[in-house]
Amino acid sequence: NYEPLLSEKDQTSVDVDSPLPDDLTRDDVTLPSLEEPELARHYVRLSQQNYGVDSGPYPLGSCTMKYNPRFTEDVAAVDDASVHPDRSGDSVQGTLQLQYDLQDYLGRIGGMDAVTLQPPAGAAGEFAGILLAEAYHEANGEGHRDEVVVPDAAHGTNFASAALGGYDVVEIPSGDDGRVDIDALEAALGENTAALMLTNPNTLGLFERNIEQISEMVHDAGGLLYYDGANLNALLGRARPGDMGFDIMHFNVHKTFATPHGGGGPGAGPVGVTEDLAEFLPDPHVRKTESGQYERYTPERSVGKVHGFEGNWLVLVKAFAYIDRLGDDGLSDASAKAVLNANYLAEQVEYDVPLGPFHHEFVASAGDQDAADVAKRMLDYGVHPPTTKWPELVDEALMTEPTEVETKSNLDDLADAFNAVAGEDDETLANAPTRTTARLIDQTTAARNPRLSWHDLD
Amino acid sequence: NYEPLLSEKDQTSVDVDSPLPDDLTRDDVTLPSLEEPELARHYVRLSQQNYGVDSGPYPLGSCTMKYNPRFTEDVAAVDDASVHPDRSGDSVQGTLQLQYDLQDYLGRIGGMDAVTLQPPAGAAGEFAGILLAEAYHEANGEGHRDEVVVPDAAHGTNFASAALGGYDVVEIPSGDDGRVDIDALEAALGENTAALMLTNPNTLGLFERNIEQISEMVHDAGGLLYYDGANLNALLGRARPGDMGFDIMHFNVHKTFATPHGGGGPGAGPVGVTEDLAEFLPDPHVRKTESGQYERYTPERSVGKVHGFEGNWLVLVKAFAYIDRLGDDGLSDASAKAVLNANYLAEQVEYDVPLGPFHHEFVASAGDQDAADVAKRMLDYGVHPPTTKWPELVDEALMTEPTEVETKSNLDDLADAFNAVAGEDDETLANAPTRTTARLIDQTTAARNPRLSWHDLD
Amino acid sequence: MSGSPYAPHTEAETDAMLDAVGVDSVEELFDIPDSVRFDGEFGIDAKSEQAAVAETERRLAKNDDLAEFLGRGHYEHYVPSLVDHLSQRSEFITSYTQYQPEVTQGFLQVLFEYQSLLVELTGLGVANCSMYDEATALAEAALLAKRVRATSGDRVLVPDYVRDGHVSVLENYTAGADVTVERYPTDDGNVDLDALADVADDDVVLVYAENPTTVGTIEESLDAVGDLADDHDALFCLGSDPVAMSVLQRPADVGADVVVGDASVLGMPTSYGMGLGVFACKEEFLRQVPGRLVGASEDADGTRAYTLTLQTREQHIRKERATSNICTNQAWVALRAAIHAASLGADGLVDLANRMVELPRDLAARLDDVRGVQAPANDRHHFREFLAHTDQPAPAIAADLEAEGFAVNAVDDHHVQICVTDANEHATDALVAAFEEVAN
Amino acid sequence: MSGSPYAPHTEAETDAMLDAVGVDSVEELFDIPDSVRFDGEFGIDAKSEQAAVAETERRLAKNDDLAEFLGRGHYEHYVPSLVDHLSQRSEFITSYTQYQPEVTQGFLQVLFEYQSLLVELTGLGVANCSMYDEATALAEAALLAKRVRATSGDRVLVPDYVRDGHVSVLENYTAGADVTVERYPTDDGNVDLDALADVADDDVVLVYAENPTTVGTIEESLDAVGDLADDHDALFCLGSDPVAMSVLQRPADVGADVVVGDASVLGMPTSYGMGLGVFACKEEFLRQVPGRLVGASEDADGTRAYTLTLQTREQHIRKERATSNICTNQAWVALRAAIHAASLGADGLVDLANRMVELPRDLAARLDDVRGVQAPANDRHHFREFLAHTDQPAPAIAADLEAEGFAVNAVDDHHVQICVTDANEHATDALVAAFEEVAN
Repeated sequence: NYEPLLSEKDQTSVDVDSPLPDDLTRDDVTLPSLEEPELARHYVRLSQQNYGVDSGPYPLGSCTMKYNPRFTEDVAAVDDASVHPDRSGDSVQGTLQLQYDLQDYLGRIGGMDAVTLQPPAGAAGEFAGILLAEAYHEANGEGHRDEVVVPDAAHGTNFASAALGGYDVVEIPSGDDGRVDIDALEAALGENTAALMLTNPNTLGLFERNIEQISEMVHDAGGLLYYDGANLNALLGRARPGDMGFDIMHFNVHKTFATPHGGGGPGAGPVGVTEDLAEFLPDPHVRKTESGQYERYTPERSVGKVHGFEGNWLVLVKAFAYIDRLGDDGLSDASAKAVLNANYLAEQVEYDVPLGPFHHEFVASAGDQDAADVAKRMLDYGVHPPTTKWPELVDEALMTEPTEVETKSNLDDLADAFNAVAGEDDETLANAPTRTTARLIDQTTAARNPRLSWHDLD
Repeated sequence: NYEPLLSEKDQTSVDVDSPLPDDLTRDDVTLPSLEEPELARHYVRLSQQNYGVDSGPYPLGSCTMKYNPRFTEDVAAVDDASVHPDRSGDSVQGTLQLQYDLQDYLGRIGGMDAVTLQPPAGAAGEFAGILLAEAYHEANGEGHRDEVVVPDAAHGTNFASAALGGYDVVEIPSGDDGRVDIDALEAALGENTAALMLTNPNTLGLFERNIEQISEMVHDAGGLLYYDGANLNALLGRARPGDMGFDIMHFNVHKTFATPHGGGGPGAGPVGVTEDLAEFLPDPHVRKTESGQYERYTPERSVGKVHGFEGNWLVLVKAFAYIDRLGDDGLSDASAKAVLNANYLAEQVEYDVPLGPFHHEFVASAGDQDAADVAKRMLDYGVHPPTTKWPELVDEALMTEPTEVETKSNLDDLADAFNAVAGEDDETLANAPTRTTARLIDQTTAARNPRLSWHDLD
Repeated sequence: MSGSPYAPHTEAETDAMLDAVGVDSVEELFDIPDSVRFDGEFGIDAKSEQAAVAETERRLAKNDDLAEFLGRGHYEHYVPSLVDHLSQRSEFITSYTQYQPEVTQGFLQVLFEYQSLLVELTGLGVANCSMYDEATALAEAALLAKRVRATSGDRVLVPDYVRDGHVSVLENYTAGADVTVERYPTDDGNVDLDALADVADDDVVLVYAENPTTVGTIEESLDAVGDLADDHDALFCLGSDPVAMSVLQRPADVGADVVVGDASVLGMPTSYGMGLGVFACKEEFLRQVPGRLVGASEDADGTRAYTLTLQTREQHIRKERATSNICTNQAWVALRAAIHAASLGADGLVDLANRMVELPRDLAARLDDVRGVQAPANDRHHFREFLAHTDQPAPAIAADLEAEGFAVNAVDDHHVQICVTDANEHATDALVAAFEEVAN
Repeated sequence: MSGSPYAPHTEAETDAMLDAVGVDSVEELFDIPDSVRFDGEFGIDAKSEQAAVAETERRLAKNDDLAEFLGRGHYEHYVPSLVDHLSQRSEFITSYTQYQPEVTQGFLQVLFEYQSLLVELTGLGVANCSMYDEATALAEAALLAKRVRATSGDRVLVPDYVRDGHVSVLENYTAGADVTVERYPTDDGNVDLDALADVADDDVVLVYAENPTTVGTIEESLDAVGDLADDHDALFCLGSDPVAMSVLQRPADVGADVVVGDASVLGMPTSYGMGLGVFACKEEFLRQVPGRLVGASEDADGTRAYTLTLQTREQHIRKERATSNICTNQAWVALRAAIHAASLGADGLVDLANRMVELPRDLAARLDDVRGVQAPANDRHHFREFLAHTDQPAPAIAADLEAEGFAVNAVDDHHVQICVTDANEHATDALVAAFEEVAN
């Protein structure tokens, strides 16, 4: 099954002969130079060695691997979507209207007053949110606030985004029920608190029932409440971050609104804020004039830019089309079925599933088995395994998010895979996978002797 | 690996409730009704159980399985290509121009005076040619000619198309050199001869060196010479049927001009004729007026129609784009490399390869092995096998056409597959294939107990 | 650029291969007498992909952008995006006929499912993988009738509403079998049963009717047509399509022996008439069916597997005694139709078909309100399309509408035919407005 | 329609699942206090796929159809059809980060090949899988410099030709690390070495320059910039792109420690600024690299296999001590760029780059002949684009050209910037003619 590297098929050295003076050019360049038939085969074969949502269940917790409807690819591919960011606003009214309408849709869905589309990914959205919080405090003469509070079960990006903004991260432990420990939060909050970053439902799939109290505590301390939108698929039409007291939130359109994950990206991470924070939004923002035109403008106290241009525009087009197709009913049903699927699957899985009740995902415990080995063995059953060993609150965690797209029958099959592995011995697990394109891959050698390009190979 | 039938995943019965009176409607309809995520997976998985040119070598003799450049799909997909055949000529000048220009290109490539694009496949082209020959003889008061001569090695469609036209087929044996036996031809020709149908190079890959003599003989007998274009990929820029004396020819655009074979079609089978036959071409034909407009017209003594509308139009668009991209140089090079590849591979294969010299394909003999078993075993080596057991002139024939798209390295690998199988015993062959999606499939049961829809399954 | 961009040999490789073959140049391999060697040029310039795309699109862009209300055998419904994305997958589009079923299970299963769809919709026992289009499928039906009929006979009867072009195809295909094609009259867009009874005799091998008809009417007495054919030991062939069949009377229930039609109403955009010939018939005619058939079987492991079957009917084995000369067919179009049908599901198909009853009814009513227009011209139920009588000459109306941006069919001096589906529904208001302008 | 078309449960299935879970309705599963329950509506109507497509396209169609001669960091080259067809394959586009390498070898190998392309073009030892775009990649370079520099320091120097927006991103990303971004002067579109030397000191952690620059000039003394950075123990970061790097001086040869840029020049159409951030650096900085890295390894059978590696640098493991907060990146854009580069091959890349030298040279010469225009404004070699001096106010020229159907960038009172590539080359004649109309 091994498909050779392009460089193993051909390496062509070309002496650079250019209209430029020699001292401004390189001598040569060496790259594979294959004709189209061989290239088509190369990438077709490689694609067949890759598991995607269209291959089968992909219950990777926290990643919301939904089906990506293909019509959104078509609308993103129309010529009119392909314009240059330096075009005058007058000449791209279509693009500006779509931006405006998507800002509006997201505002309604999140219960926020204003939304920027610029952040190119969820983590970039978090960072934009941190910048907004900082600008807000600075503007209020509270520039001394230098701490961001983050629960221990939060996504790694929360910590990293706060740190990127120059904040000290104050990590608080979760309570026994897997939710925010109110006492720990109380202890962590103070005059230096800039914000609390929270996911709700959290990474265990649990709703933070005390969200109103939390909101009051954070606001009383003078901090802002930030919503990590990674798990928004659990709440559509049932609750809105804005209504829970969040001041800033990001949306992961590649999760909640089914834009493709593309092997790791691109996503898009729009950020919504309450009215108080709108004047700080990134530059440019889009508004509608009284005459019904759309125009870009720089918010009065804008934090500036978080992306060189306008973010991952074509991804945003796909998200708009998805939201517009589903509408209220579809979005609400998506959450309903996502939550039902997670709960149903949790019932069928024989591994211990502590805590609950769950929304869109649950975290099972592999118990005496190594969760990473469980995952490898699940590959042999033809499904993608859950996220493993995280959050650490659950021993040997198997963080499972089936999303709304799986049928009951698929969930039953998936449960069978879990349960089959649950009954297997450690040796079987350690030798897995055996039925995949590649057998178990040696991670240690990869890291100890990094070979990161074909130049590094013999 | 078994992917269930759609009907095994779901069967939904719907009572038909319609705005029509009940007596004009059916009672119910029962069909699988799955949502898009499951459908996407179904067809993605099925596609992965299918071997195509993009999977690897596909040296299926006589089928010219070339690489299909994808840009031709894009031009066939533009909105302007999608018009209704009942549109007025004035309103579809673009379509008419493309038709006209493709008629012109094909005429130049084949050395013919006029070309119709209407036949939707090669066999349909043959049949159109038969109709043209009949109309021609009829018009010349020679309606009594009721025989079509066909060499034994010809494609099965030649026989069937002549028979469909109501002709008696006179089959002539090939000579020992694999070419037309001049004496047998002489004996077959006579006052009832309507036409000789010939492939050149023939199905053994051999050029009919006596083509001029053959042409003279057929024409002297009052018959017409028909060229089966299946093997035209061997001659581009080297020889033209029109120059060899052929009166009628068809083109297989899905072979010579790389439009995709699509799992069995659609193809397109344009037919070229000499000036004498142009007035009989199917209705409508496209011409250019003195003012530079394009118009449809009915040729004076048209045979009428061979397709309800204008044939497989979108396939023709792809063929035009391919020809236009390659131009003289590319087309000529395609033939050069196709012929080189066939000759090179013939050298590397250890099976006996009688006859020669070859053009675009060669026929090896599996000797003591069963050619069909050889093919099954080749599947285990990850390649598509050649056409087998045909033409019957060669014992246990392996009719092999690598086309121009294979690299030397691919040909070497392909030869290795041939040669590995050549060294294997009958039992290994009889048990093959073992590494494919399905193992050897029971043909006898399929034919004896036909189950042709999911309604026939238990 | 020189050479084909899709012939991957480097010069070194070419040289090595020539060496191995034992010649100095590729030209030596062409065993062609000098006297027939071509030393001219085609005069076609090689182009980059970018230029080739631009050249083709430049030509096509000369087509006027009209809202089409054209039907008469070639229709457009909205094609779900999934159809394009899945049918364009390399493994499907770059493969050929499934001569090696062990590595082509995917396409075989799709074709088996396509056959099953047609078996369900027609109620007949057998459906093949495809013919080219409705016209050639009808021709093959006539030839099958000629072959299977107990006694000799040479007449095929088709209603007068059938397109001239389709009749021409039918005549061309059947002339070799000495079949005569005759048209029989209709009454207000339906078969005129009395007239048909008058012309029918025991020399008839096949009676054809359509539902819906080429003029958009729904036939109301098909069972009587079937009975009449049966009385003369003739086959009854019904023309329809998979959308219509999902609500109209099931062909088997009205006595159809063969069903033909065009299934490209599913899966394809308007494509200048590119088709997907439906061919379904009673199981008793199985061994006389033209074209390819996929059957279920088992592989050596006992797993369900699919394969082309009953190939002895076909030209590559039976040659001049084959049931048809067809080889390359419309498999990929069948794949697209199958995906479209699967996307719709049972409910979606029925809903779509019901809209195809409502849309022409509503549009006809609106046009009937336009001065100078009476619609529908036939007092029948309609499917997708209808005739409208125009007081002004129909060709002038059609020309005027074209100038306004609409394409309709002028079928005779005072009738235009209007086809409306989900694909052009959005333009009906504008069409009615244009009629107001041009019709009186 | 009710419900999501992509949530496949039948009512019966839903009921069975509710039973299994032990609740009567899905709503019971939402563990949300009433006080924060949302009982309103978004006010977004559900639509068919057909209607949703139409609604999005209707909006976008309001964009004017202009021939764009815009560049300044976002460029378009003709993208081979193969890129679309292959990158749209389900297995690629519907997968995510390769946390399970055993079933994602395909994408990993593509990313490994993408990294290799950049290693070849930059001459540096390490390239990552992608950053978001050039601006964020530059910001990450500054942060890396801050981390790896032997002594403390907080100044980052960027040339004055860099876009304001890019500088804003850089400032935002580095403010948290107490870095100050300062601009240094240029001379006729190239780094002013003397001016740079004047402002450089040992407090500088990174010196940035571009080749080609944002204004299209080719830098002529990059090695001196590299030396100057080196003298102050600062890192030298070069901005470029894969097309330019295939002919311009190899970054490693001019002393670049880090290369950033936007590789979406390959594989992507104009996309409103959507990017593909290049990040390559010397091997010595490997453990400080931001973002994902794919490495070669072996599987249990000893077969070559690929995997994400050195993940302990990343946020999901290292949290606030990660080298970057990036998680979701631009992998699919990298796939597209890799396919485009492979389609071009070495020759094709060099040819394309050479045209990017010739096209602006030729267009500038033609515009220079237009009364009221002097082009190029800089006495330098150019790549893709150039500044032209206009006697009339540049904003008025740009507005007038827009009315004529062309988009150009007015960069100050009397300079417009013109970008010309293989994608808009066909419109240059018309552009020159339009300049003749509006420039004097």
